Amino acid sequence: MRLFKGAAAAVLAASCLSFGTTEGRAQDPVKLGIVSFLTGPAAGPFGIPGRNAAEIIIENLNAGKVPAPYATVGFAGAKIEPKIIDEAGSTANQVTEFRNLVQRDGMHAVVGYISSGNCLAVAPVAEELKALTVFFDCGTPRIFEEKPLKYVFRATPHATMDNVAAARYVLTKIKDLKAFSGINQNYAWGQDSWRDFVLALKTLAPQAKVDKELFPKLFAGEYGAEVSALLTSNSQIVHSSFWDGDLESFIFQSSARGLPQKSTLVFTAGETAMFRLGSKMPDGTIIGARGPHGVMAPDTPLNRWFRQVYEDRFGTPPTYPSYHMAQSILGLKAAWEKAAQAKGGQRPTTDEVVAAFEGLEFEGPSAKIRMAIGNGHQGVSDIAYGTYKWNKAEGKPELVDVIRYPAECVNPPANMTSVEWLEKGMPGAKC
Amino acid sequence: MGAALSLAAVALAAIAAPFLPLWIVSLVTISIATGLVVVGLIILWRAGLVPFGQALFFATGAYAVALSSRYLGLKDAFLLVIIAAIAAGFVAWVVGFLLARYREIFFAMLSLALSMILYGVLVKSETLGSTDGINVSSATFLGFAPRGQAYTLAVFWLALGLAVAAAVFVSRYLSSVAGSLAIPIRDNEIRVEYLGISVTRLVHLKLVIAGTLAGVGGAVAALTIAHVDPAMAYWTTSGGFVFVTILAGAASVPAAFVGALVFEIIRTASVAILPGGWQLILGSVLLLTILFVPEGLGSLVVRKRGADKAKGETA
Amino acid sequence: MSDILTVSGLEKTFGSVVAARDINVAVPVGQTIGIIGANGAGKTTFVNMITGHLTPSKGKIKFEGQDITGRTSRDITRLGIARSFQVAQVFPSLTVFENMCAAAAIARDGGGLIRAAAASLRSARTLEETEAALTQFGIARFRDMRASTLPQGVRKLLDIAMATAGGPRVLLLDEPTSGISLEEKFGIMDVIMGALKGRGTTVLFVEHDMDVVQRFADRVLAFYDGTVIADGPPAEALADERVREFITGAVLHRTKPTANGGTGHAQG
Amino acid sequence: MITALAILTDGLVYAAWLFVVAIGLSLIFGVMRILNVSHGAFYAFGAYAAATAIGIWAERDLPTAGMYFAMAVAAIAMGLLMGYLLERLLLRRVYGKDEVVVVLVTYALFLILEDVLIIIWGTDGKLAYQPYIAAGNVIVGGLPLSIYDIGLVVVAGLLAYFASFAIRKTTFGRLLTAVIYDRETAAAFGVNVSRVFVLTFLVGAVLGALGGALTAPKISVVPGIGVEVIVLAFAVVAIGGMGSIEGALVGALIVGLFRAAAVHLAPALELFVIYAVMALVLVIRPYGLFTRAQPRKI
Repeated sequence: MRLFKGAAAAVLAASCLSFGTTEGRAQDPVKLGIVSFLTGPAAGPFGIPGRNAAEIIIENLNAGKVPAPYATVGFAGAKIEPKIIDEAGSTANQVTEFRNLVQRDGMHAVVGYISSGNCLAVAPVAEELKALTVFFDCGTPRIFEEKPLKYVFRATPHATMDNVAAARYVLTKIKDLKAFSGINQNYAWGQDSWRDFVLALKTLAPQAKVDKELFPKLFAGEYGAEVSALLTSNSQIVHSSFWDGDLESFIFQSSARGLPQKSTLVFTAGETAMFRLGSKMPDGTIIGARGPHGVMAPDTPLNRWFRQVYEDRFGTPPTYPSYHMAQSILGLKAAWEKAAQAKGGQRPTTDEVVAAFEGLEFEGPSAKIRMAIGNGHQGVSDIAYGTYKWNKAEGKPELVDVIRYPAECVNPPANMTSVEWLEKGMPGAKC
Repeated sequence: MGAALSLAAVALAAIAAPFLPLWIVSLVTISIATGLVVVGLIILWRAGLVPFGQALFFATGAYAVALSSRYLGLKDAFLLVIIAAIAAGFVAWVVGFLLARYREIFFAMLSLALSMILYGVLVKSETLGSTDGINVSSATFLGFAPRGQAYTLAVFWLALGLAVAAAVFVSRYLSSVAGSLAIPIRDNEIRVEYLGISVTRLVHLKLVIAGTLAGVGGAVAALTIAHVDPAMAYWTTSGGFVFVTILAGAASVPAAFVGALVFEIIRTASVAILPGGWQLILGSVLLLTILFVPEGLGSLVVRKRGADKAKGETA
Repeated sequence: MSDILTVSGLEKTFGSVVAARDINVAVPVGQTIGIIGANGAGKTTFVNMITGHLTPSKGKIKFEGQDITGRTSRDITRLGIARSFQVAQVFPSLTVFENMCAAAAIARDGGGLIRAAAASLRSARTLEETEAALTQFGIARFRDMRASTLPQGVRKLLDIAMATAGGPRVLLLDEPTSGISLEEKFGIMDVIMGALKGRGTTVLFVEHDMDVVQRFADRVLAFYDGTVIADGPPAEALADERVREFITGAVLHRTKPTANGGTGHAQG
Repeated sequence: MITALAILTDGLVYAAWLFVVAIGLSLIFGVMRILNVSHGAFYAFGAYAAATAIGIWAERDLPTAGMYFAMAVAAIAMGLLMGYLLERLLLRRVYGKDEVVVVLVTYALFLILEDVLIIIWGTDGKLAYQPYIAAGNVIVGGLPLSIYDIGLVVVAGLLAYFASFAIRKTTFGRLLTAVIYDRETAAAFGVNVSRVFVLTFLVGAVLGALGGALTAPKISVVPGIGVEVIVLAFAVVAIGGMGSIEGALVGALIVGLFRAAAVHLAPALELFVIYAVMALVLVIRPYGLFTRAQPRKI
């Protein structure tokens, strides 16, 4: 016992070194940790676009070149020093690396994480270290639903809205939905997406029955059996939260056997693939972008600028992970500067930034983000869905019949978890 | 002499911990978790058995902690570690009846298959968070409930204690009749049988000990990472353990922990140096170890060392 | 004199091959028996059945009155029947000392798994016994040589020494002098018998060299075609018609013993 | 009824794929006693090589027929190159070392090659769908099947046939059998074991690369496809019995059919049906279906 007491004392001494706080003089650079997949299968579709967005946003912020309302240099005049690390590797590695970022490298804030598992694992550590952390792409609703967090934020809306919106959009296309199937990767993301979609349809189209529920292994690559199963079913739509590699493989293997002619495909994360697939993405496919991102984003100056610099630098238009990264950093900037303002331009402490971030409203490149749920730590925004169309003339992909759903139409209210909300029949949804 | 040295190191670590930056402390704690598994691997390794599925027991221990704290509301770290040890030991005892009959690559393959089955089950079980896994709430230590940075230290000290206990126990075992028959088993099972002792049961015992240690390692990991997920049972995790065993060599028990620490340091360094290519560095290190520093490889690579070590054991 | 080992109606078939049939032998305590016969005559099969490496298809094996038919080799060893092998079964990467020490330790503390895990390998008694055995078998001066590097004869002696650990009451030696030059054979046998002297161990040894048999056996079992065709004092047995026709005749143009067919993969 | 048909066809297609992927692994293990983890890298590099070839082909829009040829050539070249380099620079240094140590060498190789792959081709997936789409589909018993998949089954069949033919009839095949059965004796009888090793490793590497190449058009070729393949191939080979062509074939069929059945009848089981089957088989036949356990020698 005394040993522990002694330890505790020693620790207090140590903690006076105050790891992971933003303290410093106003102009000192802000050390910003960026965590994203640089290797492995998730690097291509999410990790690299995320990192790319971080690069150009930070560069331009430091150069003060970002359009209003983000024209100020860096964070409240302080330049940003990014440190980018790979998210690949076990959860244990991620937790270790997060500690290293905060405690060894003294990052003032960390923006990152694509894998929901990593987000769930890092959150408690962020709390323990009192380290300001913004998750940019992970989708699980569980983060703020299990216990309230103080230092963790997520500007990007969680995955529930993707599937609720998908359900709503599907019904605008197919009025009399009788039977539907789903093929989702056999891991949390796939399972949650399918659950939310099914629950949403239970409310919106009670008559519709679930036909086939397929959960192939993550990165299975070979979907012959699944495609047959879907071909032998008679469902009008096939829901899938597949992404990148698996998504493209599934599209090839299903269209080669004429599945798209039989049932409408719904890809909640389809936007990342459409530029790569071009004419190979079947027309009429329903496509989501986990927000009103990419081609569905409104034509605002900020968005125009973002697409411009991104395409100039990387040759392809930014996909939704890029938007997620951009809006996460910009949200942090907004919070930071709000806190700084309150302090008369002085450098805010972590807790002050946290206070400013809670419930904040700010403009992302594609939509207004409101940190409305999860005690003001979880952002909600509008979301858009569209139908894919290959424009032969210009040889570029298009989304037609785009419908934009307001945040409160597809997100649970602050006082409910996603599942409760869906099971109760989405009370209070305003569309 | 080696023992004295290691004890000194342990004592130093224990005292120095509070004054070290915490990222180092938790780095060491995680290394100890790995080290505990590797100590178990050494026992099997000496008998020429290399499991590519030790993650099975590692994950069992980790989930045992996570579940009993989540659903049974058990919070005491010591209790949780014991539960984990028993759970993993039990699993090892059960699968042991099967595994103990296999040797060489077939042993490796079967253990891999078993761990992948657990992986599949965990991924399927959405109530356990599937691949996202579940968080482990902070444990208490005999009623004392440190928080924040004190907690990191508490877990570290616990891990250190467990490491010492494991090291002592295993060295004791390795110098016992059953323990020192490793090389005889590798050399000539028929002769062992005709001396009147069952090779299968000797191996089974080794499996249970190794499994239990892996479970304890998993428990430590769960406590320090505060999160468990199915990847803990994936074959690459097992691969990592074997990797460390190679690095450390089977010659000495403390080496296991040193090896684990070195491994963690190399890994985290590579991530810092070459974010896009840390596997490349890791792989090269493993390769170079095998090719040019076989001493690190303990007895398996060069028979001579096997024999010298055996002298240490039997003579 | 009471019988320590009795074998009745023993038979072993591998598919259609009959490796041993209708073997009936009673072995009195302390006797030294030479087993002769051409290759594939069933000698090793006989030894393998008694030591539990093979399960007889028919018949009974009794040791000190208790039925041991079909028991595992390790149980039988524990009961007190030890064996050596045609090709010495030692631990190649251990030294002579370590080999013997392991044998002695298992004999002492290998009884139960728990005990084996608790008892230290280097208990005083074990070390004593090891030293004693090495000296008795005259291999003490090789103590630090790795078994893989030993000369054939020494390896054979080590193999037998290990078998005698824990003082078995019956010892079966499968061709103790195979692969050893004629002039050495006697020397080796002298060592073995000398080491066993005064222990009252009952010894059965398979041997091809009739001079060796004549010199060391006080009874001979002659095997032919899987069964015993002659059983008695060397003089008688070797004088037997069929023995001379089938065995002693045959042994003249015998090359070094290889066994294939009936006796299974006799060469380790 | 149609489900039964589907299970059968899907099972066959998947089995064909597994066989092509696994046979190289099985061969290398059988002959060299090396459990070659880097086989996954052969697969991945083969896939990338083919994808690149197809890409070039498609840009120039050359005749589609040639595309199949191009991808095969690319894969074989890649296999030969890798096989030769790895064998020369690395494996021969560890011959004779403990089996498990060699496994770890290949594991290290695999880790390294995973990143080398990214350095060469980047993290973006490569698309090579042209051959797959071009092949089109036929309707069999109301079920549309991809002609490319059918082709895959044919290729696998031919491969199996020629492999077993080569093993039984050609001199090299006989040498292999000799080495597989008893390396020492073979060497004693003057078989140049190390030459046999080189050839075997090359063949194995080429087969691995071909497996990747044949898969490339069906998938988006992304980093990490190798990892998935390794364990699958292991399962197949373990079920069939290491180093046996028939074994690989039967193992592939078993896994393929079980998986297809699972997908259609009990999707919940799909994830671990393969490992369950593997464990089960190993319990009943410790050394796989087509390996006779060596009798214990005394």
